[in-house]
Amino acid sequence: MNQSESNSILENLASIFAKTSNDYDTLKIYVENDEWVQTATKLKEEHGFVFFSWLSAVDWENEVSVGDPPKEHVDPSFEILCCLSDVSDGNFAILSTKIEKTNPTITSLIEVFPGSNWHEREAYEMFGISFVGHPNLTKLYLPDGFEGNPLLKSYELLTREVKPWPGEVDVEPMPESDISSESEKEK
Amino acid sequence: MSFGLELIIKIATVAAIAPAMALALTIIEIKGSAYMQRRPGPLHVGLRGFIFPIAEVIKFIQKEDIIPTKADKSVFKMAPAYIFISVFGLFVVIPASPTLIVRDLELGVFYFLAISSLSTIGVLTAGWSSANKYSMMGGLRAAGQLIAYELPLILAVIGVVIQAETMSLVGIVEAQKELGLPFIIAGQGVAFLIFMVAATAEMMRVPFDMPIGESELVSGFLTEYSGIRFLLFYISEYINLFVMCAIASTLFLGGYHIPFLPEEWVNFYGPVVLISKTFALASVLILIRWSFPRFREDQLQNIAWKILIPVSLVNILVTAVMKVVL
Amino acid sequence: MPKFKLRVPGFLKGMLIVFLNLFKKNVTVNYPFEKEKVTPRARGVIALDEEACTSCMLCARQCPDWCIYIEGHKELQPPSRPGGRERSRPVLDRFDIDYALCMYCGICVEVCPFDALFWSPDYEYSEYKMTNLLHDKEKLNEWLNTVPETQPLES
Amino acid sequence: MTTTIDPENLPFVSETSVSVEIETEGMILNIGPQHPSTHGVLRLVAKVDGEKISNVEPVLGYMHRGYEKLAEVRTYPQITTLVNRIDWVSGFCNEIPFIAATEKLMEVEVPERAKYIRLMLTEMARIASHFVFNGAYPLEIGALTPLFYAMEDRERVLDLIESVTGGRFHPNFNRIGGVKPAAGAGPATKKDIQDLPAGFYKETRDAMETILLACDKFEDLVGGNEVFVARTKGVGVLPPEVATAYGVSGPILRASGIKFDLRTTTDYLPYKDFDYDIPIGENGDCFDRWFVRLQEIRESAKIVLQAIDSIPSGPLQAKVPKIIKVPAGECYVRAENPKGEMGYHLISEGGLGPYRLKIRTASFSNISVLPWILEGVLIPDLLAIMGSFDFVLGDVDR
Repeated sequence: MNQSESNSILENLASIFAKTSNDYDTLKIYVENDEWVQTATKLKEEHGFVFFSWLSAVDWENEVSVGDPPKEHVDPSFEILCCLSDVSDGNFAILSTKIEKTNPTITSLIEVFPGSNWHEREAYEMFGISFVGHPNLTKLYLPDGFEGNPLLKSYELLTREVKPWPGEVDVEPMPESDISSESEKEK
Repeated sequence: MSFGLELIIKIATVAAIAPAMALALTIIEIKGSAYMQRRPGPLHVGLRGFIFPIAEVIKFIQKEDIIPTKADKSVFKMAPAYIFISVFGLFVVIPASPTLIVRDLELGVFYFLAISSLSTIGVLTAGWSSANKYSMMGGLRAAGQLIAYELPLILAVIGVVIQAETMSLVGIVEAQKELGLPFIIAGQGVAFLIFMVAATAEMMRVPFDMPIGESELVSGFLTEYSGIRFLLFYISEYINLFVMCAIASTLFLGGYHIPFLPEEWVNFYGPVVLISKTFALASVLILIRWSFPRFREDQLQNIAWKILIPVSLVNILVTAVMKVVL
Repeated sequence: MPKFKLRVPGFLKGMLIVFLNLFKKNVTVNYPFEKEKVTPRARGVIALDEEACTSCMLCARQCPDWCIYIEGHKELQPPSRPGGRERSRPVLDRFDIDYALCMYCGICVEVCPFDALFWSPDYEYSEYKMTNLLHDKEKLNEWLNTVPETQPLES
Repeated sequence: MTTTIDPENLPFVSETSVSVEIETEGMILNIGPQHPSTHGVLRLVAKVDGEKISNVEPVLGYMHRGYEKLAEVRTYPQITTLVNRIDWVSGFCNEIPFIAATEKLMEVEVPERAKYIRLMLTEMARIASHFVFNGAYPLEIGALTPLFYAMEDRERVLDLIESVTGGRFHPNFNRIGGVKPAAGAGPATKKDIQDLPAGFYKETRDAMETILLACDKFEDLVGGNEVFVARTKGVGVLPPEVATAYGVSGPILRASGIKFDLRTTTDYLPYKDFDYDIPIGENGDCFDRWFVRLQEIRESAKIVLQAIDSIPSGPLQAKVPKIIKVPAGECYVRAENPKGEMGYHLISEGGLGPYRLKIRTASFSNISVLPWILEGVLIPDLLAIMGSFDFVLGDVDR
């Protein structure tokens, strides 16, 4: 987004809210999870952020069974992101709040944005976050008999475990010993 | 010749002509629609695809004839028969020339209208008995549509009957011969349009093919049919197309009569003229089929009740007044 | 009521368009008998140049679908200059690409540092059984001669 | 509940309104995953009363491939090949926001020529995607021939894309830092850096001319047809505030009267150098949604023509390390996909692959408004409205 041109709106947004960060043209507003709904309504009414873009979550974990772990230590928690945008010149802001993993619940945005219905159901089935006040919090994508929350970092990808990685096989060393030491180095 | 022998000969000719005409129309429809869509249509069947309908008939005959378990067996089996009978019955009154006709009934038009409404029963029973939600909806839609379009069909024909003062189809053609002009020009143009619109709806062709709406009802009341039963439906659809166009050309375009040809040879050029007029009308219907979307249910009924029927009543009024005045 | 202006009713124009198309030439290609000209850059199949391959395993590691299986060993090569030391040269034993898994992304062709893998626009190699889609290096070598030369470029 | 008629002042018989509610219990009609017009494997459980639908509950997940989980186990180049399979009808447009997000995090400056080529191929993919809609939508309503004309014009555009990138649906032509530099990375091929094939400009100009003619033909064949207008005018009206509340974006939002196109606010593609206008509809019904997409084809064809005349020459890819490691950071980039707003929220922790990649697809939000809009609608209209939403199941289920 060429936020630099229309940064007047974003400037006063940054001033109003306590903790915001605006690097790589992405305005992020950090919110406590009990003000989650009020901030959304405030953005919607006062600042014209009427477009509900998306809502999702991030599973911050240190030891991960999939991909590579975060660089510096991070306290394990869920970060819920909700992106709102206005429909005039395309500014958007991402609301973010952190909830612990012990009881992952947060109030649902369904009254402010009816569109968040499916996004919350997806976050519920993928991360196990329950949204208070959601009309029918059931599985959206996954079949009914499916247990576990796939997008958690602790949930491994079965196919990658079962099949050996073809890149594992290496060029066997030469039968004579002296050459083999040199090929070990160059691998 | 005894009556029995004559009857057998006539039935044999009708039994030969009807499927032949249906196959010819199928060829026009399939190859014509293919070229309209700039694709060659069936090619590898033989003669570059032109014997495709015969291949299709054989294909359907040797296909397995599935009857759904929950279906209402007896009704399911009988359904195609009703449509086939009603469509074959119409051949009785089509005159290929003053003598070349199965039976020149005095009430030819009345007979034609009565028999053509028989197919509604076939469609309804087919829809109901295949125990499938989509075909039941297709059947109900078909019933609503066929009954709604019966009325404009009848009212359109009354105008012709008033102008020709006879109900027998040969008489109507003779009336057009004396008048020198086919009825479509001599006052019944509007009735011709109403007749064609109502006939398209009777045949359930686009833009009135709600009962077989492929994009919604998968294929309406035909969903559960396969094998030879589907073939009966398929063939009777095209015979119905031929018959309706034949009767339309008899009533409005002067049937087997062409003004400047000599009278004596009518037995020879009569059928050719009738068939050429019918095929012309049918190809117009085919062109309409491939360039129109489908009406919605309530729009379909609105057209029948709110537009076609009032206009046909006005047409009858005008014809009657003109009859008295002229 | 919107102003009812007299104009050719829309559906007649539509019917005219469909009717005129009746006489235009068909656009379809009758596949088994006429073949469509394939652009030289089409990504039909991956061809392998066996001599160039030093089995460095880069392509097998970068492949997202894990569908390249390579086995090789090292061999002593007679010295290029008289009196020089024998060089050990990696020799390819097995280089299979499983085309049932391959998604034609082309990462292996790009990442190969020795120009052993090339794209060729040949697309007629379908099989009756899926397991036959696992092609070994001889088959991949055959495709090498279907690889087109580099085409002229835009300015 | 029966009406009691007292005998003294017996109303005229025809005026007795029979207010006896005929007790009809609705039927659950399963417009199932296997249905001719659900654009793929979407299942609608509709409670039907006669022809009228009381409520519709879409059941998703038949096409769920778990892209966000797959993205966490792949490196950045591998994700670009994965990502253009989300909305396979417009393959090229899915890669752009992801590549732009990684380039933003890596602060890589993409050369001008690569930006122009990306823009041209995006607009061509938009034309191809809108032609699929142009062909398939009249099919929903019953007209059979427009599909063949639409596919014929679309082949022209796909052949052009294939002559440049090598793939028709999944071009996989974008690299981080620019466009695919060469057929191979080896010493032999390094010399002949690949660029647009010879004769590409002339072919594209002819193709765009024929496409502009095809649009007028479609306007007469489909838009002019009174039956099509009767079936789509005033059907499925989507008011603007409901559209924004549900996050409906793209041609559907513009058809509801909101002039909002992400192309005007993108900074990683040079849309500012071209003049094109953004078509909007008045009352947001199916006809407007169809007409907005038809005009967008014309605008895209104009953009491609202007892009050909003003394309600069120069390198195709910026200096990018061989093993791509994106520095830690977080960024959300969104682009104007043919179906609507497609965005990638990329969280990278400096590893070979992203820590978390949230993929915001257009059709997912576009469909979430279906239960609202399909209340009390006839079954034939259900298809007209669903068809006008032009969704692709890969986009919905990710």
